[in-house]
Amino acid sequence: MGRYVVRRLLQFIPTVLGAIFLLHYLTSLGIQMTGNPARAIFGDRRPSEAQLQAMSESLGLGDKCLERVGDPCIGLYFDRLSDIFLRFDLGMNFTRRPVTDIIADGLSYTVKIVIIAIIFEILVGITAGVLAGLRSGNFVDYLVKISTVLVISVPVFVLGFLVRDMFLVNVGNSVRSSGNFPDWFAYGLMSPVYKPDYPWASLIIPGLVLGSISLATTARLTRTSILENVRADYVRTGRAKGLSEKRVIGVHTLRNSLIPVVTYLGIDFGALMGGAVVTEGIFGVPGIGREIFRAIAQQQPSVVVGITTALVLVFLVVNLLVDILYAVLDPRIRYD
Amino acid sequence: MKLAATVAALGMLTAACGGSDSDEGSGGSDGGSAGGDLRIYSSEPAFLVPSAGDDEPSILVIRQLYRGLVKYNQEGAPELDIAESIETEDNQTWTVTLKDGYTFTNGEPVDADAFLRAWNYTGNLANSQNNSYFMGRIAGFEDLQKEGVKKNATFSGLKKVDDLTFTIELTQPFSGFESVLGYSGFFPMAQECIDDFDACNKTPIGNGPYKIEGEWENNVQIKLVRNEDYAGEDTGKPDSLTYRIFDDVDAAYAAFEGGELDVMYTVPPNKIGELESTVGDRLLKEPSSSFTYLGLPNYDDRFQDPDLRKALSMAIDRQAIIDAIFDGSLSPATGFVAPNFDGAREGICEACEYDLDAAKELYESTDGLEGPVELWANGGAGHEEWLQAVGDGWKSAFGIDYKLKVDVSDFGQYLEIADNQEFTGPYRLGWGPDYPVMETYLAPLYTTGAPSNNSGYANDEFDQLIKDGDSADSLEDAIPFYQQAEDILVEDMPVIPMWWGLTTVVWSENVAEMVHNPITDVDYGQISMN
Amino acid sequence: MSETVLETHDLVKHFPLTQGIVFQRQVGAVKAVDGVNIQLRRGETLGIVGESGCGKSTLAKLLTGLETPTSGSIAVHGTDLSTLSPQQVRKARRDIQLVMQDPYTSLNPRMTVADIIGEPFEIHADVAPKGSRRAKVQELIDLVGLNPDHVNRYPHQFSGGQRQRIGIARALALRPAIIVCDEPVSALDVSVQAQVMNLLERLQGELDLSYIFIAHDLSVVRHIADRVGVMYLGQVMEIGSDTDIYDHPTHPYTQALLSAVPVPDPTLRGLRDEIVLEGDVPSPADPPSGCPFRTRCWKAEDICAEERPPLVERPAHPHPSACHFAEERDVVHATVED
Amino acid sequence: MTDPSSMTTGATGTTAPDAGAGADDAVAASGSGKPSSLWGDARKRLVRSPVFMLSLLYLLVVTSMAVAPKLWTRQDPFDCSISLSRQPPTDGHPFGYNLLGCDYYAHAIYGARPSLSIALVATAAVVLIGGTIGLLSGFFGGWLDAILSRITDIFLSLPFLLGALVVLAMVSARNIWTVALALIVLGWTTIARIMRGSVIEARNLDYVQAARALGATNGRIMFRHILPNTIAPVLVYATIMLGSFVAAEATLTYLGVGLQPPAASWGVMINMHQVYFDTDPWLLFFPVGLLVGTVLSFILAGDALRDALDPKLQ
Repeated sequence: MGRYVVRRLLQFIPTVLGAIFLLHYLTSLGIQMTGNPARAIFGDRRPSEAQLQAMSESLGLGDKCLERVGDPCIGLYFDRLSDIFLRFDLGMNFTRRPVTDIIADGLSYTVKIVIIAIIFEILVGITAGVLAGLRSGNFVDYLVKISTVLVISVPVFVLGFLVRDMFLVNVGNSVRSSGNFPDWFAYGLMSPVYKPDYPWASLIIPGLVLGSISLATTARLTRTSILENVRADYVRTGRAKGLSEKRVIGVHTLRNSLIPVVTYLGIDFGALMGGAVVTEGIFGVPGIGREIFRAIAQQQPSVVVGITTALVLVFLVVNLLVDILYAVLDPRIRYD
Repeated sequence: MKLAATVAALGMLTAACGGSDSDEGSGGSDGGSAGGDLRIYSSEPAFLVPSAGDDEPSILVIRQLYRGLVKYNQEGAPELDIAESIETEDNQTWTVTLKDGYTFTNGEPVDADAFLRAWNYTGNLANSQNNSYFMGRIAGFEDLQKEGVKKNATFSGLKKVDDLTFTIELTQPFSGFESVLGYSGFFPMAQECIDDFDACNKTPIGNGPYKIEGEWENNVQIKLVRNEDYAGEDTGKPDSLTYRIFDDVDAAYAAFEGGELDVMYTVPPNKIGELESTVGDRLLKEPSSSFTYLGLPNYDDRFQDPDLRKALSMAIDRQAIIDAIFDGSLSPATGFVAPNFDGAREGICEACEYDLDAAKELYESTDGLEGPVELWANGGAGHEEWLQAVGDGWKSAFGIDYKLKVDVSDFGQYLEIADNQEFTGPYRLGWGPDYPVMETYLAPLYTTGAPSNNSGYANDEFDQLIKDGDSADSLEDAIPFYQQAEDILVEDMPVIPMWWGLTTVVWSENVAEMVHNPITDVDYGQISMN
Repeated sequence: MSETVLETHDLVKHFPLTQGIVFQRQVGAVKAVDGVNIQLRRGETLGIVGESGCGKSTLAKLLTGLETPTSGSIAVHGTDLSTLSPQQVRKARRDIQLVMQDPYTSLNPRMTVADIIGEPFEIHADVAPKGSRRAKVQELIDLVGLNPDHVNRYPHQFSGGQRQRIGIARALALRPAIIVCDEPVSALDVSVQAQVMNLLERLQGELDLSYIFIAHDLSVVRHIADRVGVMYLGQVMEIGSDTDIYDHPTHPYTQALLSAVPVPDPTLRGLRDEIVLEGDVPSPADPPSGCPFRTRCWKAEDICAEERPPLVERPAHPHPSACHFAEERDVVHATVED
Repeated sequence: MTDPSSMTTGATGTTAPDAGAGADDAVAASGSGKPSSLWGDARKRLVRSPVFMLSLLYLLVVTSMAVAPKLWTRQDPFDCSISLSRQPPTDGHPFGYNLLGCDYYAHAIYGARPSLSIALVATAAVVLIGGTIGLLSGFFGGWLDAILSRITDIFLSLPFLLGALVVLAMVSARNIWTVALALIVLGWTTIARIMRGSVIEARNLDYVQAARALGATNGRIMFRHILPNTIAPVLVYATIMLGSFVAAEATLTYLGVGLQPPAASWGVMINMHQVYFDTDPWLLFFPVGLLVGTVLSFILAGDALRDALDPKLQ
């Protein structure tokens, strides 16, 4: 197991370096094709050559390779790498805020709503999937199937709007004015936007909205997996030797069915961090998603590369944990 | 990012809008905020340091943290603040004397050095401060903006006389300079702030009625508390100001509706209609100074004829577009200077009135245009709709087809196209004033070769009138010159003025008295609460 | 004695075992085939028997070119394949075709019977001109006894035996001299087994084929083979005519194998000389030194650990046997002691 | 948003559908003359599935809008009058007018084309690119697989939406091709993974070995033997992907980096009118309805296809 973890960690190196290069190349190409993003800082007032140059230098956009379309800016790439890994310096954004600070501040919010989303998927998605799988073909099954597919089809920003404006504002206001509810509920959980006073409660609903997209997939995957497993020989054997239904389902079927679901949740972690861009905007969550969205729009290469690298690392570590979790779920898997 | 500076307009007085509690709509108040904490909508400021903050959200915080030589009264006129006196003989050399007793929150005195060091720092290219542009009139600016300038280089035009006195020499006489000094870019800075810019940006060291509590929680909130050591008279009224930061204005509006905010400056346009019925008089609407125009490429042969330019302008039904697309949240332009600026004259631009028949007639007298006309805007910024409406109007009036060129969504790239005069048809651009003098709408946009003259318009007579105005004895004397210059624009129509923005503020029942300054917008520190 | 059509010389196939976190280094090898010398004569059937994992299938893959040997050589009609250009090898390979074990998986489910049987002609376009292919396919279908109307059907519409006939027809398409049958009947019902075996025998006569017939079932091999080789841990332990092997086995391993064949006559059960081997088959990654069988052999002595017994004919035993102590012992024929 | 990668493992559950599709001897005995194939069987099952047929019908309707909008409306979607802005539905204008006073029904019809084109172009390219990479990677293994798998890992580790945003920031221009490009750059990995898995499974199957023994070239083995037997799970996933790309276009447009007016995609329509949800909900209702219907149909059709091709359910 130790060897396996070490090997996986070593495999991170090319993936992370590759991801950084990819982002570096795309952002550089963007600047090469659309021009110096520092120009936008001056707005309607045309800056002098010297002013633009000074601003570019101070933002790390001074390299001449950024003017040659197609130049991979290898020198800049290695500068970036040595800054990141040797000096732990991810550069600054256009308002001279260190990217490390941005990540330190924003990542916790994003990870929080992603965790809420994942817990939601696990609790509700897996339960729904198990129910549908065990009662395959009956009403519950169809209900789960139809509702999940419907949720999948509605764009998350439409869902987010409805939840925020209809539920949290309108229903929320009557909850708040009734005075019958505790503050954490009325002013925290039911707050239409993130609220610093209730750092967890006010993130629950955004987390649920974020999780709702993948909820459907989790449920469907669990259902399929359960269906496959209830037909497996070992389940029949278990029944035949007189194990209680609870034990057959709870221990044997579920444990084996969860393996693909767990893989999916690992990969989904990455998708959710990306999807948070939308949810964070709708619910005013000061997470990393909005920050990177702005950085992409304004072409701030340091921020894009820095934040995405952080997200990639989180994604890789989560998936490593998922793989280790495999060993717990499936004793056949041995890592060496 | 909103980049245009906001030193807003002179004119309409808007004070003391009392809040009544007769209205429903904005929910119950959060436990125990009344009287103490004012919760304010803000988007993320760029900087909390005067030398760098040039965007609206930054300035709205900086103005509570810092005070400068001059402030604006409710008529929009400059009034002395920290300055004891500001005197000049020739509009070129100005002598400033400071009031004694002001200090920064770290104990440093607010003296002549505090101003000079701030301006030298701002104007020096090596520091890349966003407000350096505003230092451009001070003598020696050119030298400070040369490549390779030393970090400690200073303006040749700034001289300290004693601890509380200094002189400013301008490159050219400018009668409106005192007004300019009220802009937050001219506020003083402590030495500690210049020594560690980043720390000062995170935990500002100010000299204003409020000081920061804790530090700037980026993207979350900025909490200010009353500065008990503030020497000025206009001490803060609320115990604390909490700027809650939102990235998305719709999310902020949901927060306001849910009772999370007390003041919301800038309401999403489509909500204005709804607000009028729900909050009644807790809503303020007034024309702002932000100017949107449709530039015409004067450098292009097809757009050389002023009559054609006028005809195009007359075929645009501004009011209908505003009503349909902006829920009436803008006011149609009838001149080239914001209507609330001193010297502005309503309705001087006849060609800005919608008149289909006159437009057709005038158009017939010209060579006309060959379609499709390419209409430019930076993409993804919400200009596509109204530009289409403009094109639809021309299509029905003149029968010329149009094509939207909105595929440049990178604003920097769009501005570069503007800089290089590469627009192939009418293009959308905006303008915000730099200081409350009508000249700010004229000189930068239309003088020959000016930095923001993207249309390539050139008229010697116009240039001379601007110069005459700048060197007039006083602002009052200058205005006639500026007005004559504007008359030339009305005749030549180098760009098509579209509309002026609308300032909208809505507040909750927690607010007893709203205070809005025509130039600096909402003065959060002077708001009284229930 | 007729000509030798296929011959291997010290044929070896090792699969490397690697270890390492970043740079994989070789730490050993699975010795699947470890020095095999066989000859196949024209018109002959050479049976190869052995337990599973002894290297039979790898041998089949080496012979049909699915694996490349680690060392040693394969000669077809006296020509060493390793001396030929790739183009020539491709041509020479036509002469050796393969019939696979599982008729359910060896036919592409997306192709019709005609496509499957005709595929060899498409691969080796020079064998049959385009126009003649259809007729040739029909001919092959006739030859293996399938209904010619079924050419446009898909494999899943056939029974196992029929599918194996399709597999055989495919192998025959290029008119090979040699067919390697890798357990061709082990996946079939016993009644169907016989039909397929009979078909193979009939085809051998009609087409002058030579077979390498690999099986783990000794009785099947005895039925069809002219000569039999016994494999253990990648090596041939004993080789000889079917009577040599079945009636006069000299290698202890062969004797043990034969003694395990079930006796059909219940009255004779328990009467014959049964040899029960102790222990498991050693790992082919770490085979014993000297004679690979010594760890389970009741005759083993010190020399067995030191010296690998060559596969040679020994005095008094006219067929080759790789045992230092080769000695005949009848384990098949039960003797009723009365 | 509905992220294509959110369906990742959903489709991988389907293995090479032929494994164990073995018929009993009884099958051969019944001598009905008609040949039947796996796809043939699947077709029969699909025709009997009401969900699939309804989805297909809906998709045909939407496709006909995209291909021949004039079949559905005579109105010119760009014949607008600002004075009619946001007028509610009336006779002859069943969807009312949009913000610019254009006929909203015509917009909805014409909006099908960009929405579907992007999804179709992106899916086709993703299947082609991801399929090729997965095929090469799975078939040849070794160092090629190592390199391609690492590259796949890199793209897979980037959050889908963020990656698409970066690509779109790079090109600046916003049209069907650039939006599709962003979806392609980030979308191919899943297909590559599915394909690679199936190919590795198929590579060692007996019939592939048999072809190899016959002397078949790599190309022949890949295209004649491996591809036909591995394409099914890819196609199932591609169907679902079509749906999620339709939704992804809307999401990118919502974020301001998708198509821009005057292009009339459903995403643009939703984006332009979402703020009027309180006052004029129908402006949102129609494009969202069409969009949800399309996404739903693609997903349900993909589901039905998967069930029809799944040997375990037969």
